[in-house]
Amino acid sequence: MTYVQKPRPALAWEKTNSLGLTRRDYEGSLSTLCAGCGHDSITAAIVKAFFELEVPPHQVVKISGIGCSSKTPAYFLRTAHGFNSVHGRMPSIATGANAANSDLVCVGVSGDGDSLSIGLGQFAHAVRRNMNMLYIIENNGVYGLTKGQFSASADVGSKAKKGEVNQQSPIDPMLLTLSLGASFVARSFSGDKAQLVPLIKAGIRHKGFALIDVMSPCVTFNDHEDSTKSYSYMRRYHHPAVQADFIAPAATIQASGGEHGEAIPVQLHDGSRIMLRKAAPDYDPTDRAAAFEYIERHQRRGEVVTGLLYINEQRSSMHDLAGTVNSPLTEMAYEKLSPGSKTLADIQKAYR
Amino acid sequence: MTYVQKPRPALAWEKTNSLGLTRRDYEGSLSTLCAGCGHDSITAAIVKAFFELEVPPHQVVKISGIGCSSKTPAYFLRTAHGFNSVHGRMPSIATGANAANSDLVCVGVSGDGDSLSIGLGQFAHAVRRNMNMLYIIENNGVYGLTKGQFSASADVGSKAKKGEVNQQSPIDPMLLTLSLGASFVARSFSGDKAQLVPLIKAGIRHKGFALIDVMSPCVTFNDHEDSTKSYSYMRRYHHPAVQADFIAPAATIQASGGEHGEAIPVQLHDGSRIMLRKAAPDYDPTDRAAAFEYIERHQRRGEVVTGLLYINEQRSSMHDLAGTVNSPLTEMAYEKLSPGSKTLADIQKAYR
Amino acid sequence: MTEKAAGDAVRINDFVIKLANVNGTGSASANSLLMKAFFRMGIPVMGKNYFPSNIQGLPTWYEVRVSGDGYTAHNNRVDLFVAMNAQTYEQDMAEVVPGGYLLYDDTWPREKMFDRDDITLIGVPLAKMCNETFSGVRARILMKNVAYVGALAALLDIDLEVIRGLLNDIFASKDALIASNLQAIELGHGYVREHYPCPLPLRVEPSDKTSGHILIDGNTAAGLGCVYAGATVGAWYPITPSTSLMDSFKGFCHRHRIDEDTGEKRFCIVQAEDELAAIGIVLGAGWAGARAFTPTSGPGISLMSEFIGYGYFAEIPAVIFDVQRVGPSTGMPTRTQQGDIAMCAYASHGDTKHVVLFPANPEECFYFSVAAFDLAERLQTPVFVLSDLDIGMNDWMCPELKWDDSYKPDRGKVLTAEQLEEMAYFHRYTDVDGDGICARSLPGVHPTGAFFTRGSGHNKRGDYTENSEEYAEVMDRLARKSETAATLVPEPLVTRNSGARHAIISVGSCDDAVREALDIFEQRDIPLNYLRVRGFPFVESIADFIRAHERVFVVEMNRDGQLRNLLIAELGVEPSRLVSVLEYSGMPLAASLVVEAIDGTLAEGVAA
Amino acid sequence: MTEKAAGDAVRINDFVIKLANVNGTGSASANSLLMKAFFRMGIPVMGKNYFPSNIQGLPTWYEVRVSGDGYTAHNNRVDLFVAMNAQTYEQDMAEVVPGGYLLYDDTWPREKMFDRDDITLIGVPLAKMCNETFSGVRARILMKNVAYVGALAALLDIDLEVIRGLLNDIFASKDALIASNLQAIELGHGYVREHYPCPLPLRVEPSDKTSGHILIDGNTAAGLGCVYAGATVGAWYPITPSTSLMDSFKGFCHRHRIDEDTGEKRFCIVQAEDELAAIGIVLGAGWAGARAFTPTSGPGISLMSEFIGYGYFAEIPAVIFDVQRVGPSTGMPTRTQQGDIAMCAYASHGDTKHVVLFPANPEECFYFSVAAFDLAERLQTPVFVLSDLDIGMNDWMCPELKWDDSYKPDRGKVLTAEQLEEMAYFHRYTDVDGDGICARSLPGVHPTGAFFTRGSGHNKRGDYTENSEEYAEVMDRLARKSETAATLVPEPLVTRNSGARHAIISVGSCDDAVREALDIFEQRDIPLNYLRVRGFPFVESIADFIRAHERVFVVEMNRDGQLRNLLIAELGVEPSRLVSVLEYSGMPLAASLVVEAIDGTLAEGVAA
Ligand SMILES: Cc1ncc(C[n+]2csc(CCOP(=O)(O)OP(=O)(O)O)c2C)c(N)n1
Ligand SMILES: Cc1ncc(C[n+]2csc(CCOP(=O)(O)OP(=O)(O)O)c2C)c(N)n1
Ligand code: SF4
Ligand code: SF4
Ligand SMILES: [Mg+2]
Ligand SMILES: [Mg+2]
Repeated sequence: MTYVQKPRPALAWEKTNSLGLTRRDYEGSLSTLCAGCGHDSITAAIVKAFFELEVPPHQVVKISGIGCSSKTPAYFLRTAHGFNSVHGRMPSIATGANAANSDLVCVGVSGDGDSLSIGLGQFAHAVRRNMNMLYIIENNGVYGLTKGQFSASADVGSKAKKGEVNQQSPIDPMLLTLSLGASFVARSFSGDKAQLVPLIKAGIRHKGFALIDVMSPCVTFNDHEDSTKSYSYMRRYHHPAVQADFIAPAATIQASGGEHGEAIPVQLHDGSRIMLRKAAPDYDPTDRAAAFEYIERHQRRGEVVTGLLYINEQRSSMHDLAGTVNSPLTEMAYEKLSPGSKTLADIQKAYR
Repeated sequence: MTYVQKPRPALAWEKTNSLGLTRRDYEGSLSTLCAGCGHDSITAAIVKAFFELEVPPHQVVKISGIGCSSKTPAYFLRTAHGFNSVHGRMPSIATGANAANSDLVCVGVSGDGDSLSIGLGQFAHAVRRNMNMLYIIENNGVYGLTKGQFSASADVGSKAKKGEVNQQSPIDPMLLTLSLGASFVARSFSGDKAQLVPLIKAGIRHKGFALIDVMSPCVTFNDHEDSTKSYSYMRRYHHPAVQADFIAPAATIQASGGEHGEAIPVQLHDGSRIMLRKAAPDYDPTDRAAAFEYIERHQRRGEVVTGLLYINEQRSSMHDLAGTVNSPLTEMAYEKLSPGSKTLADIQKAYR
Repeated sequence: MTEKAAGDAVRINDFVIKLANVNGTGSASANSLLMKAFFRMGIPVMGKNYFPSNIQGLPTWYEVRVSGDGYTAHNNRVDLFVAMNAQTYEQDMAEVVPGGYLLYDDTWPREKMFDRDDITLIGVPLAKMCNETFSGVRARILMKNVAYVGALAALLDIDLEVIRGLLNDIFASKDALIASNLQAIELGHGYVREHYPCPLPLRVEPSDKTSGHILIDGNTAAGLGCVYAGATVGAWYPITPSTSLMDSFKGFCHRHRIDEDTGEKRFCIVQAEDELAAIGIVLGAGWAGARAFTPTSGPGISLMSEFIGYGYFAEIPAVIFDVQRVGPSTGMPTRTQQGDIAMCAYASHGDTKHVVLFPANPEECFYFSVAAFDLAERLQTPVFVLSDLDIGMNDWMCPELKWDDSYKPDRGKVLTAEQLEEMAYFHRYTDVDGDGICARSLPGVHPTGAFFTRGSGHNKRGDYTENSEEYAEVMDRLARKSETAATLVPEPLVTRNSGARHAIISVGSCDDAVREALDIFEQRDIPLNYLRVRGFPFVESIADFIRAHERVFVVEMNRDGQLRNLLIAELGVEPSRLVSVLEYSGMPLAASLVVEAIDGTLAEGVAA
Repeated sequence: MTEKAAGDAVRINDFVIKLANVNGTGSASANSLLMKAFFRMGIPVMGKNYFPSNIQGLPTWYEVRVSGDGYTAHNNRVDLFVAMNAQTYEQDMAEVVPGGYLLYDDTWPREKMFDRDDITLIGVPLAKMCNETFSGVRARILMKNVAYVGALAALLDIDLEVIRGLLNDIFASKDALIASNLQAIELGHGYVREHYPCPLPLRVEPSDKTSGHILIDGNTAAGLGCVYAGATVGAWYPITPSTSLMDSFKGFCHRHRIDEDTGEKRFCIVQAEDELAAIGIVLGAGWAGARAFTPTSGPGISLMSEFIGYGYFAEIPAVIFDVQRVGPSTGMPTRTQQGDIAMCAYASHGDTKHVVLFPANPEECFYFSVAAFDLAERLQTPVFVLSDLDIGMNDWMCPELKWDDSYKPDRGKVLTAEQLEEMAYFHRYTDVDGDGICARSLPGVHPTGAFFTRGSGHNKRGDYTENSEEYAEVMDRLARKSETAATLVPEPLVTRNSGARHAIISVGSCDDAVREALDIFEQRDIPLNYLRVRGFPFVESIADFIRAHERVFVVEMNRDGQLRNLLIAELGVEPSRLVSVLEYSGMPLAASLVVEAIDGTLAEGVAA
């Protein structure tokens, strides 16, 4: 039998979802981040997405590395297991949890330092395995928790608070994961919840590795004048290329072309759909090389292309490729795992 | 004063270069690799390139990780210092050696396991730093030294010797490093010395990170029928897009369009030039996104695009970005490093 | 052939053959055929492979010891050398004992070179015969190896029927292969019978000392143990000499863990991108509730250090096999050593202490790998199984493995959904019964079980803390858990000899040589007691054992006496009592080394 | 204000102030201003920062101890609490000694809450005054902190001139800033003078005990040491509490190592992608002939383990600073501990033993970092400088640093081009003079110097080997090199007291507390001797010292007695003689803990 979270008595004005849970049931403990930190907005978007998707919180696992960003899993889904691992190694923990129990909804939260410096290898290989998880990079161009050194996502010419100018070219998670054959490549901005929430929903429902790189300003160390990761810079150069609406399995499609071009439906494995609305008419989010070209071109102009930039629902996920049994390995009875004494005797005939 | 290698008395039939050295002076100890291993052909190409470039061997450092490929620095340039480091960490050793002594000509040799699995993070960050070195991946799709497991460059559907079929999508060093903003991205085939030798020369002379991914069949574990890294597969699907001729500073250009389109000269920092001859008329090796698109498109057809696929001589190398002094730090006199006792006393005034 | 001095003393079922080959020429299967032939004749046998860290073309050796008395340790004496590698003729010849034999391929005669007059040279034109008989380069090379087995069969009186039986089993129904192999056997056999007096004084006679036994290597046995323990997630990065452990697990799973109807796999093996990822995957899986493991060797443990400390502090079950090779650094990847004892005991920064099991042979590899999973879940911590190249990659004669079908995995204190449903709250790190072990909950089971796992400071409720008292409380409980662990790890094995004043303490693959040495001392009327350590943290009885002897020789295979240091530091015993006997050259331990070292010390003792 | 019991006993230049703040509110500079004011008045002072692993909004504390007698260890007694954080009012109040004082911001009065009747409450409306005086949120918050310094100045009789001087120095020519800070000082000062009898019985008087001294933190001093040692390559990955070491090196290099004409840098700092890369860069640079270093903390060392073993075996100079924080795992990154002693001594798989220096204060951080580079090159091996958060990040009072301009870096046995030119061949690992150290050559210098550096088995010529004897020969020489190292590391410091039967051995930042404890024991007529370990491998004289005492208390800051274990294992001394005194809560050691622990043991001794 499975147990579910008992709904708290909802206050009159609180909306509940079909599980009888309110949005507050999807929250976590109080944030200890700096007031105004972009990461807190992402936390709020995650809460909203899970609440609206009506996922039972305890069927989720929240995994992170180390950094201000990696602290945030404590601030959402109180009744989900959390795993604050070591710096840069969240992907391997997530891989293990997913290997053991494929039913768990796996959300990984990381920072640009955590994923693009120390964790680059694990990050790239999680993409390659296409393991089924939502992977969020809370990208602020600096190491927040160690007080503001440049990270590998810092743009050339971006200035640190103390005046130093970054000289090295950035590692862009979008270009990088396109090159690695990722199946769901998205970018957003912590200040744009309307864009972010549906992306999170789609990422959760995508069967495979769903990356959302969220520009998330660090108010303490990287929100000043000459930073390219500040609120003001992002407000100016945040360039949505494709908007994605998420539609739950039962819902009917609100087919509206929107202001920018026609809507393209993408069917997800569980029956839900994403409606893609192209903000940029020349953009094709199913063409890997074209996506690369578009992002790169705009990057050279200092623009940060956002949206669901690439999606490929055909790629098989880790367990599908491996041919693992459909139910969680953690629930497999021991009798189905042990070949037993007779088989052991048989096996040993070959060892004589 | 600098010391140079004393030429051995050359045999009558041996050609000598302007340093009075023969090709044998650029060789190393006897290879202990399997007979027919692709890596040995790459070794031979390196010997030829250095001999013809007339580089004094002892001004070169040869650095590698662990693997069959990483053993090969022992087999060339006997009188150069070698550093066979640990698995996947050659880039950091090279970075340190280059940081200390920018005059050294730095050649890194690695394998696909060494660079794309355990070493992916270091590899990517060496690209990002654009440190001045030639980086060769001897790519055979398997871990040769540990007896034939698939590496991260194995293609989907490629079959192992024992029958297992690779399911995971490959990490392609070309697409990967294009996404990382590499300044010199080349691919070749160990069986095509005519293509490989000029690429090696150009890579040595390129000021910055020069990557050559050399398809190098493992005769023992990955040269069978259904392998996509075998000699026969490569002979069939090796698809040269751009040929590069290397021209030493003094030489006059042999301007010949060749069969395929016109020749484009690229000026290197030391005055030498590369003449690019496009085998594919629609190919532009100075357009990053176009290169990505071309390689990716051919990859989907099973073709391995080779040649100098992308070059950007504008990017500054590590020391240029850092503003380090032009001469090797190892040669800096201690007097220029110590601020002396008077300064120490001054400094301490602020600590009261 | 003229028999040389001492060569005519008949030695039945008691000699050492060493074979020199070139690697990559398929000699391994021929050598294993030879070893198995002795085994099937009922004679205890040992076989050890000394191979290079290389794929093709370098020298490689194989040592076969035949011992009716059951001594299966490495032995520096070589009675008969099969010298198949011209590169090493000289050094090979030098190793033969006076009165011994050297067999070589005299297709290219080298009588001049083999100039020792105290050994007997046996030339057999293996290449010539095989070139004449077989076609194809590869076949000719392979068959040369089989042919020398035939020659040895004649020289040593190996039962040809046994060899035939083996070939039948090995090649199953591939009749052509069986035929050609038999042909090669007969080539060698026939030639030798014809040209040399057979058998040699050195020879075998059928016996009955191997029934109820198998020949198996430790990695195969350990992999099999993982299957029987119910492990479902394996993560690894290839590294010699641990690679075959995962090959074993994979192979057995493919045969016994695939759903017959659906073809679905009841296991998940992840070839990780490196060792840091491999241990991460194991911790993630263990945390989620699967039995998960990773096999590696020294360099892998170094890379895993950070995560191992996490596993200790956050209390996550994990099983780590360290199949030790020669360190430090890359060292000699194809040689054996016990150089990782200290590292595994205390791996990672800060105060840590890990559970380590020390199997001494493949049989224990099997049982200890099952025990390791039980302990990892019972103690909620990473558990090391510290084997070595010698155990892991060489075939050892072992009693047949047994399985008790009533075995149930010990999952330790895992709260079920039902239990959580009854609880008002759940505090992850509260020890209610004083054994230092707290209840844990698995993700996906029940909302009440949710908690936030972290490697940073936490209190007994599982909340983040930077409070000194709360932190220290958790650390003190972890120390208490170590004490519990000491009572749960496999107890030391003690062998007592009446009248013993001194004793030996040893560990792992030293066991065979130590037991042989004990017998030698006993024959010389010097009784010694013997304790073999099998688990860490140490149980207090080891201290008692040490204190009960005047001198305790600590026999181990590393330079720095790592086990000895650990005994002193952990048990507070007097260092002067403990005398190191060390072998760290990369070769397995031989009894003679132990005997000489102890003799030396005891002589000093008498003199002083 | 009514003075409470014992509050009227006058205490001059001998008390502890603790300040509670919210982090990210700029309190650090105010607290440092306070500390410096005492220092400039000539009174020995200690200041320790207890901050959270967080950027903004959590509780943080600062402890200032004023001690005319020069005791600068942490002290659990708090005489005056400045409670600026309402979240922690309750726990803060509880810490004040009976008769002590608590100053708080009574803009929002809390008389009810501060209900202890044995302490004196001092309310100052800091927020109110600052809000009235300053504009801008940030300025108001910052000035509140400065204002309480003004209040303290009045209460404790701190010379306002000194504070003015400090502000002038801090803000140099920024007159506006000086003015506003002074205004804030005067706000606090004026209010307190007006409302409370000033000064308190607790107060300061000018003294002359700080001349010739500076206030500096260990990371700054160590970074400066790297500059003076001639280090040119620094590689690092940020990690608390080591980050400021590289900041220091960078800062001093920017001021003193940039060519005035060309602007070229005579140093190269690489912010690596992680710690594995950082140590790789250091090894690559050291191999190429530069003096190179990396600062890190525990988790970094764990990650560097594989490469550290490489450095040991391939014999490459490297300097590694481990500024220890609380482990295991992520632990408490902003608390102090000595938990990495064991790891650093033996880091990496296989038999290894490393050179470790143990500075006890910032002064030694400076000198030992110079020594570390000399030793690394002399011994051709990685050298650890094992500092900790307390030394590294807190300002300590130290004698001024001195520099001898005749200093020449000891490059060790590096062959010049001229020497190589004379040589027929070069064998990298041949020890010609028996000290275990071989000559090395640098790349780019001379063709004869070329060799192939590797972590795999090599012989004394530097060639690859899998030969047992050749391998063992190199390992034995490395052991010999360790013996040489023991004679070269900083010798232990010994303090003797006549009539001492027992002794203390300690290490690193424990020093201050231990010396204070020694004085306390001496006053009680219990003379103790004291040895402070400053380098590993241990020199034999430490064993003699231990054997010369009945009981030796090993005082260190970790749970498992890592130094004690090391002493026993390495020196063969009798474990029963060595009694652990441990502080592992994350707080710096206090003399009282040492005194109580030793009292306890000695009392037992008497009873037994
Ligand atoms: C092995 C290791 N190295 C270094 C650190 C120190 N450290 C903690 S967080 C961090 C960087 C965090 O940056 P990012 O991932 O971008 O997160 P942010 O704080 O910016 O959200 C570093 C270097 C660590 N905890 N562990
Ligand atoms: C830390 C570590 N893990 C694993 C190994 C084992 N190992 C040696 S070489 C190798 C793979 C080599 O593959 P690649 O780089 O492709 O080289 P190739 O042999 O194919 O040329 C592995 C896994 C090792 N030496 N060190
Ligand atoms: S330091 Fe930056 S990233 Fe960290 S919590 Fe503060 S604003 Fe956010
Ligand atoms: S195993 Fe493969 S890669 Fe290694 S030497 Fe042989 S052919 Fe080359
Ligand atoms: Mg960041
Ligand atoms: Mg390879």
